[in-house]
Amino acid sequence: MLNFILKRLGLAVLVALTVSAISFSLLFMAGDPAAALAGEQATDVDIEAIRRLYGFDRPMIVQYWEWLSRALQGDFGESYYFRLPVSDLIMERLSITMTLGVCGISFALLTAVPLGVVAAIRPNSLIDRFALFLSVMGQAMPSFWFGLMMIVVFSIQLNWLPPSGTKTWVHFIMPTIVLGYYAMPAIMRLTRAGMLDVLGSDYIRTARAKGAGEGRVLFKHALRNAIIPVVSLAAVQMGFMLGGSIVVESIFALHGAGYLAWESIGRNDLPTVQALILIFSMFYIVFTFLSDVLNAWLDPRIRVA
Amino acid sequence: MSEPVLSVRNLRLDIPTGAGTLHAVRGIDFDLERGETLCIVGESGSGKSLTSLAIMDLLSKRIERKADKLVFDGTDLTKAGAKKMRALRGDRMAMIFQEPMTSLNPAYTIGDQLMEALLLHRKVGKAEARRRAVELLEKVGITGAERRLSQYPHQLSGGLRQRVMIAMALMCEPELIIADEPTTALDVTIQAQILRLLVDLTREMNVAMILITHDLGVVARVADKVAVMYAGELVETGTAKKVFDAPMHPYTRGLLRCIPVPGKTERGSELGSIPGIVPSLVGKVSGCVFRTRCEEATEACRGEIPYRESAEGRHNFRCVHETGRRAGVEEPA
Amino acid sequence: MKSLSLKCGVAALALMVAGAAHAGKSDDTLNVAFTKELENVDSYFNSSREGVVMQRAVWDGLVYRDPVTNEYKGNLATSWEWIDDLTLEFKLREGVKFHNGEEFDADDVVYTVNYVADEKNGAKTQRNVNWMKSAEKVDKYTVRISLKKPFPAAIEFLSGPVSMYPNEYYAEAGPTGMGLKPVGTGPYKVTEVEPGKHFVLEKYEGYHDSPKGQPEIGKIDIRTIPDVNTQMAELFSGSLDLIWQVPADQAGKLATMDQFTVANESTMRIGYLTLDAAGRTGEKNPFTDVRVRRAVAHAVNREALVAALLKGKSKVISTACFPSQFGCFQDVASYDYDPEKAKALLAEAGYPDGFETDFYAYRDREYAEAISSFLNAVGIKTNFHMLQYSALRELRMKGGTPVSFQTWGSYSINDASAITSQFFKFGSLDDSRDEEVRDWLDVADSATDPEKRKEYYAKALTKIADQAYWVPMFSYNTNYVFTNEVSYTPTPDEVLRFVDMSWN
Amino acid sequence: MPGSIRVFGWLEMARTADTLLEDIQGPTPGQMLRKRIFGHQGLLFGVAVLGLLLLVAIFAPLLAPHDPYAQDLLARMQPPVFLGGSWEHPLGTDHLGRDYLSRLIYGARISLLIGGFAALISGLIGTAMGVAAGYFGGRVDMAVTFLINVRLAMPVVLVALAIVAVFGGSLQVVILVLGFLLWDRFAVVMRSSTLQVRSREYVTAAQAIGCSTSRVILSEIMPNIVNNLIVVVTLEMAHAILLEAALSFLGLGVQPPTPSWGLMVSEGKQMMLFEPWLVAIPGITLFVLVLAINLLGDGLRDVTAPENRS
Repeated sequence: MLNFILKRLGLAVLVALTVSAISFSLLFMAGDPAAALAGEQATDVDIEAIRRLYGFDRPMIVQYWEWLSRALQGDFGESYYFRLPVSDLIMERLSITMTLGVCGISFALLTAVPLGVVAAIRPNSLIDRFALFLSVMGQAMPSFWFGLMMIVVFSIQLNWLPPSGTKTWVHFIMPTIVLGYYAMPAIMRLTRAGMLDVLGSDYIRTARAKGAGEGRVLFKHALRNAIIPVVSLAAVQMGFMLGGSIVVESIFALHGAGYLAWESIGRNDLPTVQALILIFSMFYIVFTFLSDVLNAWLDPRIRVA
Repeated sequence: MSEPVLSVRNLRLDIPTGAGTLHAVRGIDFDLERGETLCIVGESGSGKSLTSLAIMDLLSKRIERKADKLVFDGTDLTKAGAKKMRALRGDRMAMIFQEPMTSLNPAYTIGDQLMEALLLHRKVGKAEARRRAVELLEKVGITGAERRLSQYPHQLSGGLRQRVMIAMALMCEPELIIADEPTTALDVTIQAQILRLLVDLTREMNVAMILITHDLGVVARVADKVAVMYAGELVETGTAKKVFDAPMHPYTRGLLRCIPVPGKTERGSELGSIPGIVPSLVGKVSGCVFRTRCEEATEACRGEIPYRESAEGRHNFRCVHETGRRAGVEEPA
Repeated sequence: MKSLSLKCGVAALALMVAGAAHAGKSDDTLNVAFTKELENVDSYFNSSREGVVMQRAVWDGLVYRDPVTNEYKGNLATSWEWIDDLTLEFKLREGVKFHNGEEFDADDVVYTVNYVADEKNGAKTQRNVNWMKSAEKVDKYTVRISLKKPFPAAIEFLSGPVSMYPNEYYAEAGPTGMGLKPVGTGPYKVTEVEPGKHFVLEKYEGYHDSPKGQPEIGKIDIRTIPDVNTQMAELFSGSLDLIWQVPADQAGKLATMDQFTVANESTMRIGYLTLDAAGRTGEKNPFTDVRVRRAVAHAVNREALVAALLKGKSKVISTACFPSQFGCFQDVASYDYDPEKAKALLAEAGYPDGFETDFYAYRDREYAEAISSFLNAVGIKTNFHMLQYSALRELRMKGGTPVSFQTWGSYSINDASAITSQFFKFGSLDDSRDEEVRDWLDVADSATDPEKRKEYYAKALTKIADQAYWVPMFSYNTNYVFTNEVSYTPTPDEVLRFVDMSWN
Repeated sequence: MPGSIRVFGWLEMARTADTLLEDIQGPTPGQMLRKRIFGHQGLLFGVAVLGLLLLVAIFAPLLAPHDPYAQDLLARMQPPVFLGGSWEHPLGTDHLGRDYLSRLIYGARISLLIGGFAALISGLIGTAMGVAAGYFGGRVDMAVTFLINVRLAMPVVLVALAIVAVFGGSLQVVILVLGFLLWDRFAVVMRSSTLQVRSREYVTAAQAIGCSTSRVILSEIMPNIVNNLIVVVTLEMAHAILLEAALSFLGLGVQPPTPSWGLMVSEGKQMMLFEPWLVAIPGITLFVLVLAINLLGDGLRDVTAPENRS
């Protein structure tokens, strides 16, 4: 088990390093940072002054190593735009994105897993067809469109839900649904397929032969095994979700990290964008790593190898 | 003789399919006394497993079960609800499956799975269940039983797993064990050990057993009674000795001719085979189902087939011919 | 986090509890939306329109320009005079206190000017401050500001972007501290800052007798909501009272609804095409031919753009500046919409079948798209590129662009030097490189005699129009939409003035 | 138990295995495939809609009633016929007075082009990597797996936005960006499919008679994994189309006046609260297209690999 974890950890670090190098070089091509920093109304003199001030004239590799060594200590430099430490800026906004991500994945899991289970217990039933319908719809509906339509219906016409902001949990309902529904179909299909597979397996018959009740068979014997791949998927989806919350955050005016990333791209706020790409990647890496560990814990075939 | 532990009359299993109803199992009759071993033999797909699952009420919901009589240990299973059946399964009747590799839940320890049935059916504590689990693991010949309890199925070999399955079936000291080809999936070298273990334990504990197998050699050694199944019907039942010594049904004879039985088949004699195909069981099934492959077949085989008792008694077979042979035909040399 | 996800689960069950506190007149709080995130509330360290709005509410300058009459009035200074071409002397108002209780005097002016004028401190818009050399204290309420070179627009700048900070607090807090906890003398004090997200302003009870007038509304709650639709949704649901910079079409629809007031005002921002007359993108660039440039001017139906897209108080313009700006001479060559003439000019220039060119823009995609469509109609096939501002600016600085749609807001400085001189004096964004124009503008920018300045701006603007270096399109306007509870008359400089607002 | 012989021998000859649960007079494999295809409503729907849209895209110039680029600033945002508009513009006009139906028709070209080419590029990259990893194993496999991990760790939308922001959004840039970002699923699926096929007898046989590696891959491996490839192509095509729409929505997709559906939603969004049809019409067509492609993909998977049928 320890061996397994160390191996995964090494891989995770290597991936993180590669991603950091890619994102750094990628964004270095992103136009003249000095011009972006100076803003629309700046003159050439302003821009030249800024270029010297921030040392953009040095070789890229030098800038990368400097950035990386400081990033490892949690120092991502100062935002060109806000002139605040990037780490502070991100920490402050990350909580919203994390909240949104956790709510989104919880929503997806809480709806998709039961639906998948029920669909697997009653294949071809009305519920199964409904679940299939929902998943096909979910995969095809553009999330920005879905978000806008939700605002039109629930905020404008019914006036039930606030269209933007983060003040109370009520503000998180629509963003949670819009963010979560995209992950639903995959989770539901996997749960359904996994449950169907497991329910047809020999050890379920063994459990029944022992006189275990339906509930015990379903939840203790079947779900425990069917859920293992779902955990991996949920971790991957959570990573994608955090990285993909840009659209949702911009529609519902949530000042989270995704929105910050989008705005920072437009402002050529290099340190912020670099830090965010790295952090979003790290989320993915950490989540998949955790899911591997969790999987190992759930699945004794990996744990006790 | 006391009341049989299991009594089956006219058991039928129907499977609705797109093309019509598939009559998978028809007219099964047999009795099983306490401590007795019944071997059901037949080809794959002849309905042996379905029959055993029907007794356990573990069939898929698609399959309709009907029976004139299906009484287990005084309980009418045809009227027993799901709850009643759950109470019987694992407690009074237990089952051992063909695939030890997949029949244990990979997510739980051997101990958890062994103790489950006992904890479900008896008011015992964990410690007591654990003690019983260790006792049975030792009984099925597993060394280091204490340590095994915390192991997972994937850490055990196939033979060990099947021993665990046997221990699991015996946890609540059932009246009946159904073993569905318990050794087919195992390595040839340990098949015999496992089978001997199973037979010895059932004898020792006076448990009735239905043993489903392909292996006529096994049957010859362990069976008290034999039931030969073909295409969903019992074509011949009787004590092991009678069925082996004087097989009445042409199918049984074919079966015995096909395989060498130690002490019954002479060395050097030709292994036979039965040509022809099994008829479709969809829709109305009439006449003798074996007639398409039977060398004794006549026009009469299309009609009603009586269930005959052989002259010596306690030996039944299903054939239009009184002796299981076409009149006027000599037994081939 | 765990409890939060729990909350989300509960959320679905309790939809009916929703509905934000409907603020507004009842609790004396005006809820306003900003579209863009403000990087730093410290006005020297941001460059957006929202920053100007905050600056006018929280701080004061030495001088105040009445947005309606354009007359300069004393604010933190009571009077001023030019000692010479390079020195301005101010008498300061006595008894003014900063929001933190610090007293306002000459030391504050000296510290502020010396801090921001120093390039090393990195004030974001250097042009706003780099004309000042330093300030020195004469006595407690008298101060002199020295200029680097003659700068006629000094008073205009001092009434605009240059505002006064408390020396002791600023020395300690710096721009970052000031951004998180701003302190000024202005009509509103800042009580809450969540950078980029949310600001709360409260009426400053001790506000001095300023020409800005006294604040009436008790509390201003400003949230950043990037999407206009979301802003409108919030307006409908009652959790916003005022939005601005609303596009013309939406404003038109909102105007038809009873519960809202839509006010339209022009802004100093103008839109124009800049053409590569200098041939920076290549010697053979068609735009080096004046006939092609004039053809472009004739090809675009500017009246239709204004009538159909910009609407409101937008005007078609022909000069390379905003009409109200000092020196913005109006009597120059104007090109009417005449596609036939445009085609004829193109043919004359050797392009009877038109040509293909790259067309760049960075904002107002709708307008840019409509303009490029007009060009397509006379045979100039455009490859449309919409870039981020910084990327386009870099492109233009390095090698120029054949044709790009640009806008310029002059930073609300009511002087042609803030626009024409920015782009026609051989800077990296100068696509015409006309020495004559440059020399005239040099004279106009540094002369102290207003008449002489006007004369030379007129010369330069006349040639720019004649040569069609730029094709000026239109001036912009802004729509302010607020609930009927709010009373407000916007001014033409695109600055939202909370001090001028009251409840109906 | 020496001498015990199981009866498998003649059982196989009797060909009776599993006949109890299946109709013995079963159809031929071809009949079964046909039955599966025509019995699969999702697949039929997908094929029909996609075919229709393909025809629309090909014959756009014949079908479109107007020039999709012709603007008329005096006839902006005319409502569609079903909202009281005129038949001159059956689906109304957009914010620059261009005929909405014509733009929608030409937009089918753009969406299919983007989806098709992005899937093609990512398919080439991903298949090459996946097959190489699965076939050669060892270091190649490790390298490819590592690259897949790196790629998955990068936030797609963010990286795509950043690249498009740098290079400017044009049809080519968007196609290339999506093509270079969406190869991961191809690589994953092709890798595992190749792994499955590699050890089969016919592959070993081909290797044994001395076929070159490229020949083994092209004529022995590829034909046996192509059905999985087709399924992934459809899914990635849908993915690319949705992603392009999202990029356009954020203002960094293909550029006007190109009539991309995503761009039309983005442009219509401005007036969404007042003229919702501007968003609804391209949104629904986008939805139907992606739905059709997904159903096609799901259907193909069901039909070609019945054991995976959900």
